[in-house]
Amino acid sequence: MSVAIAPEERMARSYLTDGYNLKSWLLTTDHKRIGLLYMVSITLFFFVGGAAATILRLELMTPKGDLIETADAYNRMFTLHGVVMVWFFLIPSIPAVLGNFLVPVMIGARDMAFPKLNLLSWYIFMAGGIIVLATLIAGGVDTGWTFYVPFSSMFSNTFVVPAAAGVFIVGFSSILTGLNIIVTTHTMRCPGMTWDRLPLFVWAQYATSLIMVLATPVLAITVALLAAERIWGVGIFDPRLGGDPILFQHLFWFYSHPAVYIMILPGFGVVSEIIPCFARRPIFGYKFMAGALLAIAFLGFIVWGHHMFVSGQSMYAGFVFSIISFLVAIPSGIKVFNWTATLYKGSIRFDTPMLYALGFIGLFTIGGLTGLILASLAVDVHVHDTYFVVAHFHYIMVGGMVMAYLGGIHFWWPKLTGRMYSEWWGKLSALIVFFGFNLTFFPQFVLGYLGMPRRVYEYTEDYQILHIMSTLGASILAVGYLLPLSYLILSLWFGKHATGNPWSATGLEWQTTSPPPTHNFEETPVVTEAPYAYDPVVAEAEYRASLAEIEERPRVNHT
Amino acid sequence: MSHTIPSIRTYGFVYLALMLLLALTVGAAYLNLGSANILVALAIAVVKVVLIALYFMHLKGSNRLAWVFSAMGVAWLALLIGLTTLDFVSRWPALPGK
Amino acid sequence: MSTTHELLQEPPLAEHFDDLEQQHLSAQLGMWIFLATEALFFGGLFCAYTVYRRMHWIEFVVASRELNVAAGAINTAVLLTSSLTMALAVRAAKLRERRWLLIYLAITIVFGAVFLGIKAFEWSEDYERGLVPGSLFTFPFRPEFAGFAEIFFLLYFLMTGLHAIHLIIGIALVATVAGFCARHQYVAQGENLVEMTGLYWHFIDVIWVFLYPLLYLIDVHR
Amino acid sequence: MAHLPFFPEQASSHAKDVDAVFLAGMGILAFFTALILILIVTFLVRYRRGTTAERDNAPNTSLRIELLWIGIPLIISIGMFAWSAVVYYRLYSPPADAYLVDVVAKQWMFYLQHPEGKREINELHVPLGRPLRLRMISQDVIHSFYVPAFRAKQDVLPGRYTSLWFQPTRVGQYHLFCAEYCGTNHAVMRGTVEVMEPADYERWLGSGSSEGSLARQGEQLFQKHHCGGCHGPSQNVPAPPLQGVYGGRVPVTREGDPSTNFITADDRYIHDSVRLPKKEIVAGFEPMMPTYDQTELSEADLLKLIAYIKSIGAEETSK
Repeated sequence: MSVAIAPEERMARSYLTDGYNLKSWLLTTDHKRIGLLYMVSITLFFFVGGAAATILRLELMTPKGDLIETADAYNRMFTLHGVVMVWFFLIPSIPAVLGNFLVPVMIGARDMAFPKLNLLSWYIFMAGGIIVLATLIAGGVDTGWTFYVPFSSMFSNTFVVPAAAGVFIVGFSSILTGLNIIVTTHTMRCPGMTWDRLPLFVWAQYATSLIMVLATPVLAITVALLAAERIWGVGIFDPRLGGDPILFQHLFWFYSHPAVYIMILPGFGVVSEIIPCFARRPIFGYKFMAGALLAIAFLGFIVWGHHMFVSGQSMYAGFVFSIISFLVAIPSGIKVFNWTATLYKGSIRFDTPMLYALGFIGLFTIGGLTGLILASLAVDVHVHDTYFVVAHFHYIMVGGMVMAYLGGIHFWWPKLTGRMYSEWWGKLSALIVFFGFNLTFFPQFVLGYLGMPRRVYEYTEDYQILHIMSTLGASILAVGYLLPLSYLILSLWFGKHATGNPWSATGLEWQTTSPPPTHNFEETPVVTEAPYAYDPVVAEAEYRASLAEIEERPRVNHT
Repeated sequence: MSHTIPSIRTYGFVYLALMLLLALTVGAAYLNLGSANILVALAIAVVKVVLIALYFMHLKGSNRLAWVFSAMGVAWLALLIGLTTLDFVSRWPALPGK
Repeated sequence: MSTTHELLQEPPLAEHFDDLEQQHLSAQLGMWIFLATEALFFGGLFCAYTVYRRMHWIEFVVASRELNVAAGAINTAVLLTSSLTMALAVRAAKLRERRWLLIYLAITIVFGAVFLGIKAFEWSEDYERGLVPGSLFTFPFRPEFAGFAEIFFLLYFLMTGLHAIHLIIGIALVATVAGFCARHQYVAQGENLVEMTGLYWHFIDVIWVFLYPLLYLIDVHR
Repeated sequence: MAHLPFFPEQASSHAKDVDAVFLAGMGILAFFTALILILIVTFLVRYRRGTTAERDNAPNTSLRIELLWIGIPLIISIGMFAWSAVVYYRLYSPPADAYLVDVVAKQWMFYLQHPEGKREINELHVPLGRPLRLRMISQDVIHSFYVPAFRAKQDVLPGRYTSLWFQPTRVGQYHLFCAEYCGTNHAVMRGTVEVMEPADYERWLGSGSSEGSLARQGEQLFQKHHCGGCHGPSQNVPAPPLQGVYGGRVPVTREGDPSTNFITADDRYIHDSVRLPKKEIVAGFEPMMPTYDQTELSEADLLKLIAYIKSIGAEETSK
């Protein structure tokens, strides 16, 4: 069904070849190019944060601080890891890269609702990024990515205000991306694309954008108040003046817990696209899956108190936040069960995106259920601020989000670049990432329950064995992440040319050529049927036919 | 556009209503209603805001999506303030431990 | 004004929209979502205000009494009037009356400036009376409440300061839109611009409608 | 310190309950992860491309199954919540007769003082079996008093008392950590909690120099800061008498608020009366008390004063 044009000729008319000079890239309002601009910048930030992570892990191999002599340098290193990874990789990654690129194409639109705002969002992201990188190079911040008061406002003598300014600015970038995606989804769907025919990826981007738009402003005001307190020395959170540091924590976590759902919801969207395509089965319970996305987006806003069970928050507020945190697990459970049910009676292929998606389901289940253990009040008292929490959120962010991001990049790579990546290398790196990840973070659950606190560069000797296992895993994970970087870049020149629909998937983005032309479609498509119209029986018949066809072909010795 | 354009007279009436409500706000503040003072002041402010939103901001004739998003802004604000004050309010029952 | 030389002609419809209605709805939705983010941006301060008002009730009462209630009332009236003229400007834009549009926009800017003037006067008065939080804060009237009253004045200056910044941005926005409409022939985008600037202006007025009673009229009847 | 590779020592009364909740949670995790794993692996093997499994009319949606995996997790969640909330509530309500030790956290060390006047830094000696309540406050940033073996942790806040209680049930030395990031040397802000037989504990208590009990040191401070000038019998300036005030109900008026409401004179009230004297003024008195910030009266000394006021409260309960 894909448009049969010669690959070279198709490349000539795609959005990539629509102007080569720097100006055509830096002043583009084409949502696809902005998606690529974001991909390059967040990959840069990912490896900055990743380098910091490897140094942290190497340092923690020994109980005494020896790789990084001073505690202060270690504190600045883990703050760098936190700030860069949270705001400059995890939050923008799928919404700004895959979301920007795919949402208009998936709903049959020519571009985002506000193309100029979309470009402005990338410039704001880079402005915030440069400020934060400059601060980190000039000396960094030693408050941790949470900037807890009164340490960050009165006792830390590092560059807290510039870092706060960088975070303040980058917040607006995700507000603009969110606003763009919401308005595009509402007003620019092509004829026939009703809400119950929207691909679940678009549903996930829509739910994520709601959170981005409604949570980020509170981060902006919190960080602004912190900067005001440091600049004018007048404390809105200063206990001496009657202020309350707990209020800072409330305002900070009102943003930061929804932020972790900004990170994971797009991952759900990507997996909900990959699993049906490679199992050749329509998604199980489409309405429940879309409803679960919106339920998580809403419930995510009223659970932030579970970060503060032992911080002096009242006991009754603890009860309320704990019960709601338990309720958030229900929609996540629906999603995992529905993905599993989609595999039933399918015709399953094990390409790289599928490996990443299956890895995501497993690791997200462990991450999610340890979240439940953390939400139970009694256990949280013991494991709060220990490595158990570190392991929990890395299972969700690295095990869930990064695996889904890599799966999505591999699944849509032919659409983004018109080239196919090498399947063998893809599968190998997926397995390395899965193995390396588990070896890194599973020991940290045990460390956490043994009571090792977070953010320490020295620890008592009896924890050392687990730290060595974790560092070993981290080095494997580092290799696992460098592999895709290399073979994906190489595929830009040496990869086979991709057809319009290499996976024979059913989304609108697979009906146009890959890479798509500047305005996505020759003529605006009309949608007639429900999404995910896959049929495993047909897939089996085609597979058997292709096997038979390979048998009859005469033995030609390939050069 | 989709909806009729209100006449200058309606805008005039809305403006007068707003001015009266302003006078009411200041007047009510000088009455000693005890703890009800804040509720009265907020109620009048809400009426003024609804008037501005309906007429001046054209919520009246516009797409119900605009209603949804304006309501969500206010609802999320209520979530933030509500649950935060829940903590500060329920902090003082003198449990021996606290 | 610019009737002499030929007005610039701009395609009414941006190329990625299908029709004017879709473009207007997108602009309106985008603006309302942006206003929701602004509401939550101020929301952080309203949350701090609510919490501290409950924790330090007496200090808020005593400190609020030092504010100039009359100036606040006049300011509210000025801002409401500017909202009226802004609404009339949007109406004129829709009816394609360019002259009236530019007149109303000019009046709105003037009222905005008057508001900032009164605000600046109030702040300078507070400055002399030693009410600016920080090292200069003395609160001479009831020195025993100096500690917590500083939190009230910090919230007062943060809220009104943030509001004033938004008002300055609003005035700049209205000025540029007036410039755009003066030079350009009437197109849907021109009207959209005026309508969206109007929404932003009314939002600033809405914030002040809440700020005034919360800051100035806490417990004035005593 | 022989212990299971996965659990720290269970050295406090409620450690077992916390471990039970944790094990239940891990059990649920293991069950669901195994369930998902087995289902996925069987589906992958049975329905991989090229197998001759029967694939037609697979269901796309079914309300019954969806409600099934909404209902069951809901019930489990509510059960887990209720059980952990009960254990949490017990953690937050110490027995009335708990032995009281004061903890003052400052940047990068815990300073502890016993009622008998003994002072320790990063060390806490407690007798076996006696419930112990810690009254904690910080002099600078937020710290967190964390003893993994007791499964007990509570942030220590500047400007407000927080408390934590546990009942040691096993003799030995256990780690004491600061769990909330508090600056450069957060990692070395560590210590040990030693649970001793009651006999050894008495001997330890007796040893070392002792400047008398906390209450007596409080009395010396009371004289040193001339508190007696106003609060004592000489009364050259009218100030509320402090005899028998601790724990009682104090009528407090707040300016601008006609009604007088009663508050209990607990640690928080005395701490705030010293640090922020104008906050709650005793009915019938002028707001004349000077404020004492941390330079004039350190948190540790303030805790001694509270112990002293508590002691004179107990003697004369005639009021």
